[in-house]
Amino acid sequence: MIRFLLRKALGLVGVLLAISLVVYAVFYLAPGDPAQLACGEKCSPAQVLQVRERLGLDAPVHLQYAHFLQGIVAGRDFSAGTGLLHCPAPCLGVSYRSGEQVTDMIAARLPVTASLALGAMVIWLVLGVGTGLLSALRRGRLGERLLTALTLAGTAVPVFVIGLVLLIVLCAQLRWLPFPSYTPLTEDPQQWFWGLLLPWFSLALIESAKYARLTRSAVLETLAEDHIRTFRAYGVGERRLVTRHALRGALTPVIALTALDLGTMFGSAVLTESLFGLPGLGKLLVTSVGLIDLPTVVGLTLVTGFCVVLANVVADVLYAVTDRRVVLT
Amino acid sequence: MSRPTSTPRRLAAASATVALVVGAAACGPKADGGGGTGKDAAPQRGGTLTVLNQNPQDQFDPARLYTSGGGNVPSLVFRTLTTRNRADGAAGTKVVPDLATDTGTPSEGATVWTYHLRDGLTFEDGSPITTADIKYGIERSFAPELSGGAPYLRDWLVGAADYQGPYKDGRTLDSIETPDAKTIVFHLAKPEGDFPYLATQTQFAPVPKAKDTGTKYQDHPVSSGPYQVEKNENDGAHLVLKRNPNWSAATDDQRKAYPDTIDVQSGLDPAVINQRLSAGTGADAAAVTTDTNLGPSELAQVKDDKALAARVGTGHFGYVNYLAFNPKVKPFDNPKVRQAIAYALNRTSVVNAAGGSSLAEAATTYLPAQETFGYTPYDPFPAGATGSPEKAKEALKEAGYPDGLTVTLTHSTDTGKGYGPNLATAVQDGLKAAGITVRLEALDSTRYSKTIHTVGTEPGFFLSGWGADWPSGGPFLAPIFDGRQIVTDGYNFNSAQLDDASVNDEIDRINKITDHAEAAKRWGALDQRIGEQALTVPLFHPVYKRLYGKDVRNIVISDWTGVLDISQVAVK
Amino acid sequence: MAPRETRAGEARAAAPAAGGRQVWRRLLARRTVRAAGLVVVLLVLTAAAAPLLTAVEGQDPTSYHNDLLDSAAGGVPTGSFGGVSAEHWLGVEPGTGRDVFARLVHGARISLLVAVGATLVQVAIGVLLGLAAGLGSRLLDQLIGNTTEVMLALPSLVFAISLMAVVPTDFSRPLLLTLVIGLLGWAGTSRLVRAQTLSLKQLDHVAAARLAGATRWRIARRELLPALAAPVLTYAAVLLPTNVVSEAGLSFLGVGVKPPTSSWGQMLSGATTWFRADPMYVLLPSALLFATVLAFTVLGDAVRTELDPRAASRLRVGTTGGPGGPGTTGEAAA
Amino acid sequence: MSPEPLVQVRDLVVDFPVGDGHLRAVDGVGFTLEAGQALGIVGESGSGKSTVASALLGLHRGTGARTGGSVLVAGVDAVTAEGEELRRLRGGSAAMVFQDPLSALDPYHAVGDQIAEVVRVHRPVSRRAARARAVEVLDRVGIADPARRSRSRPHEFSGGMRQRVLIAMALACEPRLLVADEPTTALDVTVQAQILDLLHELRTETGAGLVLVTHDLGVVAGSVDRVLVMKDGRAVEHGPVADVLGAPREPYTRALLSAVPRIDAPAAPGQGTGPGEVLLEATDLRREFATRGGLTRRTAPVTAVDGVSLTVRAGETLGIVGESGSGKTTLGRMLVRLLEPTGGRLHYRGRDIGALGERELRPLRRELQMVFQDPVASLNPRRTIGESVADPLRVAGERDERRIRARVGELLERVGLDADWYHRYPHEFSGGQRQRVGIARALAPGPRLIVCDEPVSALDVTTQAHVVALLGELQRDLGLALVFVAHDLAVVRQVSDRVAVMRAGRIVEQGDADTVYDSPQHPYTKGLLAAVPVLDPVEATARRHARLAAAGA
Repeated sequence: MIRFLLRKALGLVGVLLAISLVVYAVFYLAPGDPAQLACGEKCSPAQVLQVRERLGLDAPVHLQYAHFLQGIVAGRDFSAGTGLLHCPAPCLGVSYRSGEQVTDMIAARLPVTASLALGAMVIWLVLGVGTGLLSALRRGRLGERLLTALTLAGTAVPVFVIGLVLLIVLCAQLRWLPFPSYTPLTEDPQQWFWGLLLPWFSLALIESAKYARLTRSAVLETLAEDHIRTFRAYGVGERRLVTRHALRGALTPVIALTALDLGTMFGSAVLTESLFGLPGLGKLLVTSVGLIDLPTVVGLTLVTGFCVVLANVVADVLYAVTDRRVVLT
Repeated sequence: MSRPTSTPRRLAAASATVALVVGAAACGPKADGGGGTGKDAAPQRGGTLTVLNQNPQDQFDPARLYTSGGGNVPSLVFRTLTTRNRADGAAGTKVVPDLATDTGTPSEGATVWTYHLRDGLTFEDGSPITTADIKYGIERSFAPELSGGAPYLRDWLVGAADYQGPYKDGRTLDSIETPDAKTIVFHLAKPEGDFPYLATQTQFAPVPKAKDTGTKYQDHPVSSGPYQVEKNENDGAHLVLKRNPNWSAATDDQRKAYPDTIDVQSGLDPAVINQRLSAGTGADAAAVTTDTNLGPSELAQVKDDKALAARVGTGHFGYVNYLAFNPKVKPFDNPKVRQAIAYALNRTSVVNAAGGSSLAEAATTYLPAQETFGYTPYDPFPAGATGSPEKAKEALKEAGYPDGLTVTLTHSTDTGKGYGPNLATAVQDGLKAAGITVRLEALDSTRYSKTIHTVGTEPGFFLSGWGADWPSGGPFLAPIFDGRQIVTDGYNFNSAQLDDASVNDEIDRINKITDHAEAAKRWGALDQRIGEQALTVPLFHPVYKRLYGKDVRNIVISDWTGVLDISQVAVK
Repeated sequence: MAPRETRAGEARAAAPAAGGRQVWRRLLARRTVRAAGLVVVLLVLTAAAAPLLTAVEGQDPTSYHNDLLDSAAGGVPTGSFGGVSAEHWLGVEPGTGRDVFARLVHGARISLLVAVGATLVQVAIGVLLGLAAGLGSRLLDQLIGNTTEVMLALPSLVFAISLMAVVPTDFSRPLLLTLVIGLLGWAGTSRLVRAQTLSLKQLDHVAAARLAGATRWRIARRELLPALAAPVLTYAAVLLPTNVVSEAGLSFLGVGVKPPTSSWGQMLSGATTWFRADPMYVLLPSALLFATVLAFTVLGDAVRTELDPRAASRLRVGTTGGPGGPGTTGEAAA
Repeated sequence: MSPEPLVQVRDLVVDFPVGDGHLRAVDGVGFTLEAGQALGIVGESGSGKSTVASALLGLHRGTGARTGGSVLVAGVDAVTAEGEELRRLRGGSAAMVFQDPLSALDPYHAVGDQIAEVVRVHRPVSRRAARARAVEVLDRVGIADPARRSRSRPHEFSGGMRQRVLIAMALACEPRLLVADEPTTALDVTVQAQILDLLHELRTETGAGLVLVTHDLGVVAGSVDRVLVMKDGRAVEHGPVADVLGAPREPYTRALLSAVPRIDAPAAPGQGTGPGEVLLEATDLRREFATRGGLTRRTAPVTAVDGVSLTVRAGETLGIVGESGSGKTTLGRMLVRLLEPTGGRLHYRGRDIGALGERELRPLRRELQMVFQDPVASLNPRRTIGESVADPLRVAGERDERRIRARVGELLERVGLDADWYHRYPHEFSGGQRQRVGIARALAPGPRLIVCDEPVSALDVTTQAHVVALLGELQRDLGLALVFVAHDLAVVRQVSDRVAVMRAGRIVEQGDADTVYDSPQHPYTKGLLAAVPVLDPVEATARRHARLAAAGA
């Protein structure tokens, strides 16, 4: 276990290094001048030069990368005009655009994305596993087929369609739900909940389809296994067979997939966040890409990459925990 | 520059051309806007005004803000030497004194401008505002740490070209003199009759040197206006302003400041903003937007809903969307080719692509259709609303392309901007009838702006737009057509690279005129003269249609900003 | 951009299957499969015959019809159901008046082409790398494993956007979309193939091939690839609709096909705000997208059920007979 | 005899749906069983014996199978009973012990909980009481420290222990009938003996009836009172065990009995040519696997083969016998270099091949071949058998399609298949036929030595006998050296000149086959031989007593 985690930690560092390198490379190749963008289009060439110098963009790209790495390990100092701005390790740099520390920017937005992802997770688990279970039990009946088609509809429709339609119908026309907004949980839990309900559902509807299918097939698979036959032969009722034995078997892949999805969610909630105006990581990422705000983009990709890799490890561990037969190497 | 139509998910927020924050001002009962509830009851103090916006107020340092007339939200916190007149329509295009006692006294052929401060001005902490604070505010806007803002000061002030702000070595700008705490004198390198307009921008807001925290200043800038920052979350995504107890209405005849609190929520999708405004539930009943138009689909809805229609404010901001040519690229060096395109253009398609006739007025003039710019109606290539393929073919034949012609139109991938694929395909379809085949070349928005504004890479034929930093013909025509403003090693806006001595001289002559109405007439005449060369083909002037909540009253929409002025509205 | 494979699917070794023809026959015997197959065939035919179909209608996908729009109302089509008429079978597009039917059928070409192409790229890279990782040295396995991990951890959307920006604009957009989606989405396939290869490698017939002196390449080709076909095919059936949605997403973000070319994604992205004013315009591309995804998913599921013996014996009290094992007799209740 | 027998089966018919029609798995079987008695149902695969066992509990209900006739178990008709009645029958009156103890238990729950669950289905007791009952029955079946072990999950038990858990589950509700379906097939011979003894003991103790389904005649010999022999869904012969095994009336029963390899019969395998040159010589061969520890366990390499030395000469058969986990398969695979030894040396005809790379090995490959255990996995299901057999020829560079066809046809005929079957796929063949294909493939490159890894353990006895005969024949005709790896002591004796007995990676005894079998030196070999079931019921009972006495001592 310790060895497994150590090995994974080492792998994580490697993966993150690779990600940051790739991001640097892509942005180095991409057109556009961050200094010009930061300065404004009407900046004179001389001014742009000054800005470039201040942002450290005049250094060769490999040196820029080296400075970036140095910042992560040892921290860096930036000119704040009136004094020096110390950015302690792990320093991901300061935004070209706003001059804010990237770590601060990420920290400020993390709760938003986390709220979104975790809330959606609860819903998609309830919805997905419930639907999957139901369709496994009522296999072949009309209701089950309808349910299957519905969950498929979930996968098929992009979030920008489902989200907007839900918004118009539920918030604007029927007024069942308030318009989405983000209020920190610590500030007003009730408002936090209501404000995020619609984004949760939009995300969850799409995700739950996957879970419904996974649960259904896992339950059916388990039901076909020998030990189910054992309990059937001992007079255990069908309902109990499903809830106690088959569902338990389905739980392992569902839990593992949940971990993975949560990990990716941190980088992939872009469309949802943009649509509902939630100031989360995904939204910041897309904005920063447009602004060629390299430190922010690298910082965000590192954080989201970290989440994905971490989720993989967590999924592996959960897999081993929920299914003792699995060993980690 | 602000863009009229709604901007769905923008990949790149750096919009660029001109005024960024724009503000918005005001005005009220105008056209169909009618004011609705606004008219009946007298506005009262109190309540919370919610602002629902797409673009976060991600910069809130007066040195970095790029505004027209001081901006809408920023002008609640920053008072400047002068400001825009908070009045409906054309009256709102006037410049009026703010911190200063008048709009400035020019001397020496409009190269020296002198201002005096009013009495009793204080910051939010109660300390007095002095001219030294204004001088310091301008100086720090030159620091590379605080990049951004309009470029004029660097061009206009004596000795400002290489100035790097006060941070590095404590240097100050000698061309700004503060003989006493109430007087400030600006020395310009050339005559600028429009200086009072420039003095409306946030760089002219006072900044107390002792409270300056450099790049961190924007988290809580020291207020000189009726509101101060209470909360600034996620780089301006959520901004809450509350009353500044040390602001006195007696010293400020422009800002009404009825609501107690202003809650600015941004980062919202345009469709969401409009749905929220139209539903008007809860706090949204007292909500407005300063940057989001009604979308075309919502207009269809408004048409059938009288109550909703009464809550639409219509405004005009000086802006033009146009087709730009680079005559250095064949075949656009041939004026006949450019004329053929001007004849062939189907402006109805273009207007529909821009959101229909409610959101865009077909344009044949470069200058916006407002007196303050010097608008003079003309149409050098009359071809009706849908274009004239015959006249175009005629011109093509004269140009030596009797069998038609294939050209490339460059546009941005950003659907929200006025240079996106929607407009490009509308142009493309219109030219088809005249035998002009248009190939489209799309660039993502950051690359697009760099490409079209760099002399070496500028394409021959592309979509562009221009808005003024203040309502005057000068900032509208000079950057685009003044030969001395061609920039070869930076961003160039004179896309036709026109360097015509007679045009240059006329611009110089008008700049010396300090009488705005007189100058406007001359700008109008110049516009027509340039327009006949077909260096650009004007497409349309955008119209702002903005919904506001049902509890919002005292609507003021000026022609300076085209949107309702937050400093005037009341929610009680 | 690619769906994550499930562990359950990953761990399952490819099982021997009955002959291909038999599977084919059994597949065709199902009503749902026939229906799904019909949908796919229709789609492909429609896409192929797009110019013909629009010619029959008498329209083309790019011509504007300003006279059919209410300009003051934002350019909404006049007439009911988004301007449906004898000339315009499915109405016209708001804001432009372009014929919706023509744009839909032409859009099918791009959507299907890009999705199929991207799936092929994903599968090709995934199979190649997965095989290499499964058969190659430990080092190679580690290297490919790490690369896969990086690919999974990259925010693919950002990279898609950046890549689309880096490539010159005269590069064919559909091809670029295909490549970008393909290049960013192979990690799942590669993992699947690697896992399958590792478990297949344990099978005795692979050992037998080694004993026969077969080279690694020959083993991969003769013994592994045929067995990989079923799981990879199944996985591809899941990838394909996802790629349709990916194309839509990229078009939605403005980095998709070049206008005036239409694709479903581009139509959808433009349509969402029209939901209230012109519902037809939203529903049509959505419905097509849904039908496509549904059809491919049904097919994928069916193929999987037929090729996976565990699914076949599902819910039967299989009484594995004596030591003879299942397979040869009816006692296995197959 | 009580007026009503415990089990009364009359005209049982079971049809399974296959494609469009039905396949008759059981056709008119009938028998009775009194309480306290044991009935053995024997037959080869496909005979329908397991289906009969399932029918006793009505397990075909709801699967699409059609059942006819009547199956009265403790007064309940399993064919028609519904709902609560059926539930009471299952586990309450009659309990089933399944074949594969690993897959027959839920991997996710503790075994104690699983047993308790069954208890609570049939008895209105508290959770705690049910758990106590679980511990009680676990104790009864001989699980040490049952309270603690009841909290373990199935994978933490060995195969034999798992089978005991399954029996405990069957006992939980004190059923009147135990149905054991191949309860020992997956187990080693020594464990098998223990389980059979346990079943016997429980039956005498509780007075429950026992239906024992098995393919192994040796298993029934000592464990049941009556035997029912089945073939193709029909009862072929039915009678007291001594009569059926001692004096079979039906030819099928006789054939079945004669096919069973006898451990006590010294066979005279291919002594024809006599041992020739030394082909393969292993010295101190070792193989370790770097394995995976569990979540919390530390990883430590496992030694599968621990210093084995042996020689194989041309023309002789070396039998390697051992129980599961003894390392015999690993050794077999190392001998043909499918696995690389981690220690020791391996010489083939004087050349050290222990550390050769894949590329250098390739020319030698054709001389060292292998026949695999599982006839399903050892043939590529997606290629015709002809292609599989032709593979070594093609790899060797043969390009002439006609010559390949001819040679493959020859090989197929040589192993008793039809040369025209070139284009058939493996699934069209029975297990025995597939194994013949595997042999043909091994023969194709013209090897000098073939390692047979459990080549007949997956086959029915009659088939097994044929394949063993074929191997012997081939060896004689072609002068091959064979290494015969198996767990079945009788089969090994039947084919081997020399025998090596493996245990825990080491060879504990090695020598001439007759010597090892007739006068084993090592106690392990002795124990192994004593555990082998014998066909004579009297002898079997005697051995059981001997075992019990030894255990009690």
